[in-house]
Amino acid sequence: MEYVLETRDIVKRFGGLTAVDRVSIGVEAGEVLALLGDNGAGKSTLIKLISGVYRPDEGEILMGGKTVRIESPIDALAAGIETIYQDLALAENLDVGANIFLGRERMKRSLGVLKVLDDPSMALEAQKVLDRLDIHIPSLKSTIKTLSGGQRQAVAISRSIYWDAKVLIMDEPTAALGIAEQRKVLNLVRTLKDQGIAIIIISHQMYDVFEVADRLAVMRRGVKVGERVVKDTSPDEVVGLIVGSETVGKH
Amino acid sequence: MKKSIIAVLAILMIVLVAMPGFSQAKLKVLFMPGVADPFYFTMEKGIKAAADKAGVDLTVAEYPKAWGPENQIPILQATIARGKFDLLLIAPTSNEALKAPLKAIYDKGTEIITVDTFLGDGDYSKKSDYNFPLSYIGSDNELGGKQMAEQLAKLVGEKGKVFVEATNPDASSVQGRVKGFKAGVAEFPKMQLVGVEWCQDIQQKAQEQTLAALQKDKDIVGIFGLNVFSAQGATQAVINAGLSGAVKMCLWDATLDNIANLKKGNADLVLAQKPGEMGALGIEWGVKYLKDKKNVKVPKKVIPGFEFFTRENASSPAMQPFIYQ
Amino acid sequence: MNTQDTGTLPRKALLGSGALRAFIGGRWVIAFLLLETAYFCFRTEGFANLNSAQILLFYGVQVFLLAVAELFVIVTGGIDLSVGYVLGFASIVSIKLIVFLGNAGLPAPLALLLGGAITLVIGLVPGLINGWLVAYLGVPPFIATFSMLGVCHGVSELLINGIYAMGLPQLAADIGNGHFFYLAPGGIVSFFTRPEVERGVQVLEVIPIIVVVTAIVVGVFAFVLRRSRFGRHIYAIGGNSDAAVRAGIPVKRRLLGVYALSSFLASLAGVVYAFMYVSGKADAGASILLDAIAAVMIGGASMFGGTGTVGRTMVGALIIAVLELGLRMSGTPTFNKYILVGAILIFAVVMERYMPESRK
Amino acid sequence: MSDDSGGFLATGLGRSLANNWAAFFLLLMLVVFSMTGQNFLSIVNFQNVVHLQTVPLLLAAAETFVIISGGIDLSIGFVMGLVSVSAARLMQAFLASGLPVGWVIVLASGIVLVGSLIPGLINGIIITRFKVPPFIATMGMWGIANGLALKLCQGFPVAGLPDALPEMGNGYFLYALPGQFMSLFGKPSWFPDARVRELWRLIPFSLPFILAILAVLAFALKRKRFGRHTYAIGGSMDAAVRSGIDVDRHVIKIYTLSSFLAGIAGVFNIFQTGIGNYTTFSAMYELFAVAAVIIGGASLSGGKGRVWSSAVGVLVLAFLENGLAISGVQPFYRYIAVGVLLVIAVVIDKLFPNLR
Repeated sequence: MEYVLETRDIVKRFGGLTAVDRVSIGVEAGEVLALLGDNGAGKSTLIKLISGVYRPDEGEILMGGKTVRIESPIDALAAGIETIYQDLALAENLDVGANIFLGRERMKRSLGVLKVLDDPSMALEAQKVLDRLDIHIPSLKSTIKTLSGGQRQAVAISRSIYWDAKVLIMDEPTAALGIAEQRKVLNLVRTLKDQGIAIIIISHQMYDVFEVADRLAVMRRGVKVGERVVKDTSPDEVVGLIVGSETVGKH
Repeated sequence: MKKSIIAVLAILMIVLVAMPGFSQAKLKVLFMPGVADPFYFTMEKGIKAAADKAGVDLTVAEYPKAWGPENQIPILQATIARGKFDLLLIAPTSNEALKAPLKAIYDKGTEIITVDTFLGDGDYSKKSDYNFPLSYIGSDNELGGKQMAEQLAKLVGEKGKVFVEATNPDASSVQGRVKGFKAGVAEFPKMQLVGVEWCQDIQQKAQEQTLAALQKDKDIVGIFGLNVFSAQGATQAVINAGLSGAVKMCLWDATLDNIANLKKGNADLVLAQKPGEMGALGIEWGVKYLKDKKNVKVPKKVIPGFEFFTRENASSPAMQPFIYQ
Repeated sequence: MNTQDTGTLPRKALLGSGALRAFIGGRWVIAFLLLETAYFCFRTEGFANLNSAQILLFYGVQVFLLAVAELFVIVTGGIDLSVGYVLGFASIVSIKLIVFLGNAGLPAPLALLLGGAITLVIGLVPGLINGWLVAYLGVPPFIATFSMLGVCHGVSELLINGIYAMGLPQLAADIGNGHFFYLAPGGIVSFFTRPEVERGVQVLEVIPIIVVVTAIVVGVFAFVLRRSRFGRHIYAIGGNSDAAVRAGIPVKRRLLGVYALSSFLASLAGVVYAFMYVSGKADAGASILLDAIAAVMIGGASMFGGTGTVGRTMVGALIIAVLELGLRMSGTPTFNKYILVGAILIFAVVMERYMPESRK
Repeated sequence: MSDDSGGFLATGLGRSLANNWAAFFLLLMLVVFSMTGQNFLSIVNFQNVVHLQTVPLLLAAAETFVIISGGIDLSIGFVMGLVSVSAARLMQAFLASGLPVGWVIVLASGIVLVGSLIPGLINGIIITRFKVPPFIATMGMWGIANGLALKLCQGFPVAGLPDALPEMGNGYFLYALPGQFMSLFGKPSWFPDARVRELWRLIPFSLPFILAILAVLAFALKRKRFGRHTYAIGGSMDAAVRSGIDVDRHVIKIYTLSSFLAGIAGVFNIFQTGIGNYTTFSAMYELFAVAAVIIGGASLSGGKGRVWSSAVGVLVLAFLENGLAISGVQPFYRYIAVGVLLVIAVVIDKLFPNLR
């Protein structure tokens, strides 16, 4: 099957340090790829390259087999790549609808001339997408500040989905959540997968990975050191890859 | 939210008619000072004494915290709104900005006397859009500046470098003093004005600037300190530099501090305006006119003149009333 | 800017349930204003009438405009210390321009219009520089705008060389101090110009022209903040600037816009100053900067950005204005005003912390 | 902001240049002004500048601690005015009650210095207990202190204080005529006024006074736990809390110290001028103190700054003003120069983020 998103030999350097060194990964539609690695392995940098926060020094990014230029977050969004960062990137002072439409607000004409924010229609659309994902939030009028961690995560995910993401990148989606909320989020990931979205998850939680991921890629010191199909591997082997221990590293 | 705001505005804007509280027989007088400083505090004292004597009902408006029409006019309007006044004594903080509001107050029937500062060019005897006040009672700042130059020239033997420490360049009275002083110095060919600095009513700044000037021109022989803060700061700078006595100091405004420095030998001449007398004259002429509008003719300009404090007369009882306190 | 606050609040039930707290949090400012107004109405002779209300609004216009300017900047999490001196700068520039245009042979109305308009354009410059420093060079807003304060002060004084800027045509004063209509006894109504009546006859003046102009401008900016995409974006920037970047909002351009807008409003206040006081000077707005910031804060905006509305900022400004007028008319010494404003300011922020509104 | 850690910055010279650019700039300024301004380069001028900067130095030191902790204190300028006026009022009262002059001065100064702890204490409590941002809390105190000061002095600088005050405040250790005589603590009484310009006066009392205070503060900041905690709080509030620092208590201490230093400045102000001064509106002492601290290399986001660097920041501003004045530059250009300088300071700080 063809990759929806693919990186080829992508490189990013900071001064003398090579944070990402000729990494190639790819993810298919309806597939969950887990990206693993210790702190400082280069996962976050790789994600930021894909989502346009950084520009690669070498290599290329492909969408549906064609090279795309991603030089800013807007380019990435335009290409259908949505990223949910660990901090969720929600404006806590705004309500759910405003957040889902942040940066891409819906406008309407008032009195025939003035273009104004169309809050009612944004709220309506927000409700639709929340329903689609089976998420319940007491009041769409309440600001993000008043929501729980899981609800926030759900809002962040809804935002990505609303914009017809082809690829969804999630950075530590379950960190800092209670057990029940973790479950909900993982269920949500499955729902998304069933809807044919390609998903990349960064996680430290081995349980999550084996629960939802189809494949996994491991990075160490900027280099991709291994790639496995989840059902053919074990947590022990993966940990070995992550820490780079010799005994389990040979496969 | 919105409704509440509208409610507030409604309360403020609509109805509630003023209580017509001006039926007393006593004349009502309002004093509107220029800025909170010893000069106007002293003026208030003179006004109070004269008002008691004349048996009029005096209101003193809040003192503006800084010089300028944007500070004074709102206070004036707020105070005027308390009721109708028969006479207004005011030191306008701008000779342009006060024209319109004062004309409106005049049109409502209040007589106006400007004290210390004036409208337009201060000449109310000719036809103009600002000739409605009864009179201008105050110092001639330009003349005062000129006289200071002449006195300073005498003190330094009519030769050498002199310096002016001034305050806020945006005030017309200050400009008048500087202009007069410059003209005065120009009359002595061997004297040279080496600089004018503006301390913005910050004494510390006046001190720094004067010290820098003394450093730039080590042979400065005389300094004119142009208002309370500039004079006090400049004097302190000369003391700091150890040049008391060697640099002649002419100070404008007879504050306690300036007089004390005069007695100690740190200053040589202090000009006292007569704020108390200005105020008292304002009350006297105003009341006289109000009591007999037909027959009393108020002079359009009253200039009480200055008093000069020197070390010799500083302690004499006759001079004590001229100290601001 | 101030990071000393990142800890969470002690969520003790200070006053019952969260809902009650949120209810009070949203409304105490208005209640306070009503009570304050009522207090002065009963206590101070002459306070409760149309004239006083007009004085309150008329002499408040500069504070209202600067408060809106400051609100926009504060919503993004910044601060603009330069507005006071931008006001002064604009008052001088407008007069210089109008006098120049008048001398060049333009009729007065045209000179006023053109001079005012050009000033507003020039007035964008300090803001654009502020915005450039803050957004593109990463200079903290406090420093960038304090520097601009100094620069505007210096340039202003150089322009006037230490003397008032003066010489506006009479028309300027007529507009600046004019009212929409006047009622004289005997049913005489006159629009825009005061009717010629005998001295001493009371003429009722209704609604200063400048208050209407200010109200319109404030209304427009309330709309911009609440209903436009630009407004939504600056809330987002103040709420979470990282999120705003990642959502594809052009944060730097928006910041540039916000500071330019702040400076524009300050210049407008300066032009209004010139018309009201027919003179211009460097420190014309220096003493109201803090009133403006205080109004925004009392209105419930957060120093850290992301919250605040024009409506509540106006309520904050009115609280200060009513207090000032009330004290003045009761003959209470002014010094109390500073103490009271200081205390209200702190109180307001404490209230905001303990009883935050659930909505923005 | 910048990612490269190599190049010029890596060299020792580059590093120390960027680290202490304000000091280098100060030196450069001294050199330039020595050429452009006649009489700029002289012991007397330098002494004068430093003497007159005693108050700004104290305020900048106060602001240094606050800014390192990530806060800001806008109230110090008016706290200084309030302290100065209250001290003067107290002195008047004590003098009237017939106390000997020495006691009057000591007692009044002592009382107001203790009193000067109060505004800071209140600031600190409001900031920590009620979670009010420092900017607002101290702005409120700004208004309150200003109102109280004006109330106390009724808008008059308070005069009629003992002559001993300005004599002490403006005295020098050494008076000398080179090659002829030297005298300590005072001008010889026989020395004729006419020759006063030839007299050398060296080491103002204020110099060791301010040096001692700055040294103590610098020591406390650099070597004591108090200073370490201050940096920790400014660097990361969370980390400070988690590592067991009683952050609230410490923040209260910092604001109290800040207001106490403003109190010292207020008392010194009386010694320097001989009268009790309220702070005028246009003075903006607190803003210039913040500016000096920033020029000295501190950052408004906290965690960075040094007492001596802030002192250098004060001197940069002072010599800029002094040098331009002596070089005969029209006064109004100086406001502009200060503004531009301040921006340069921050931009330099941004370009070299990994310093200190």
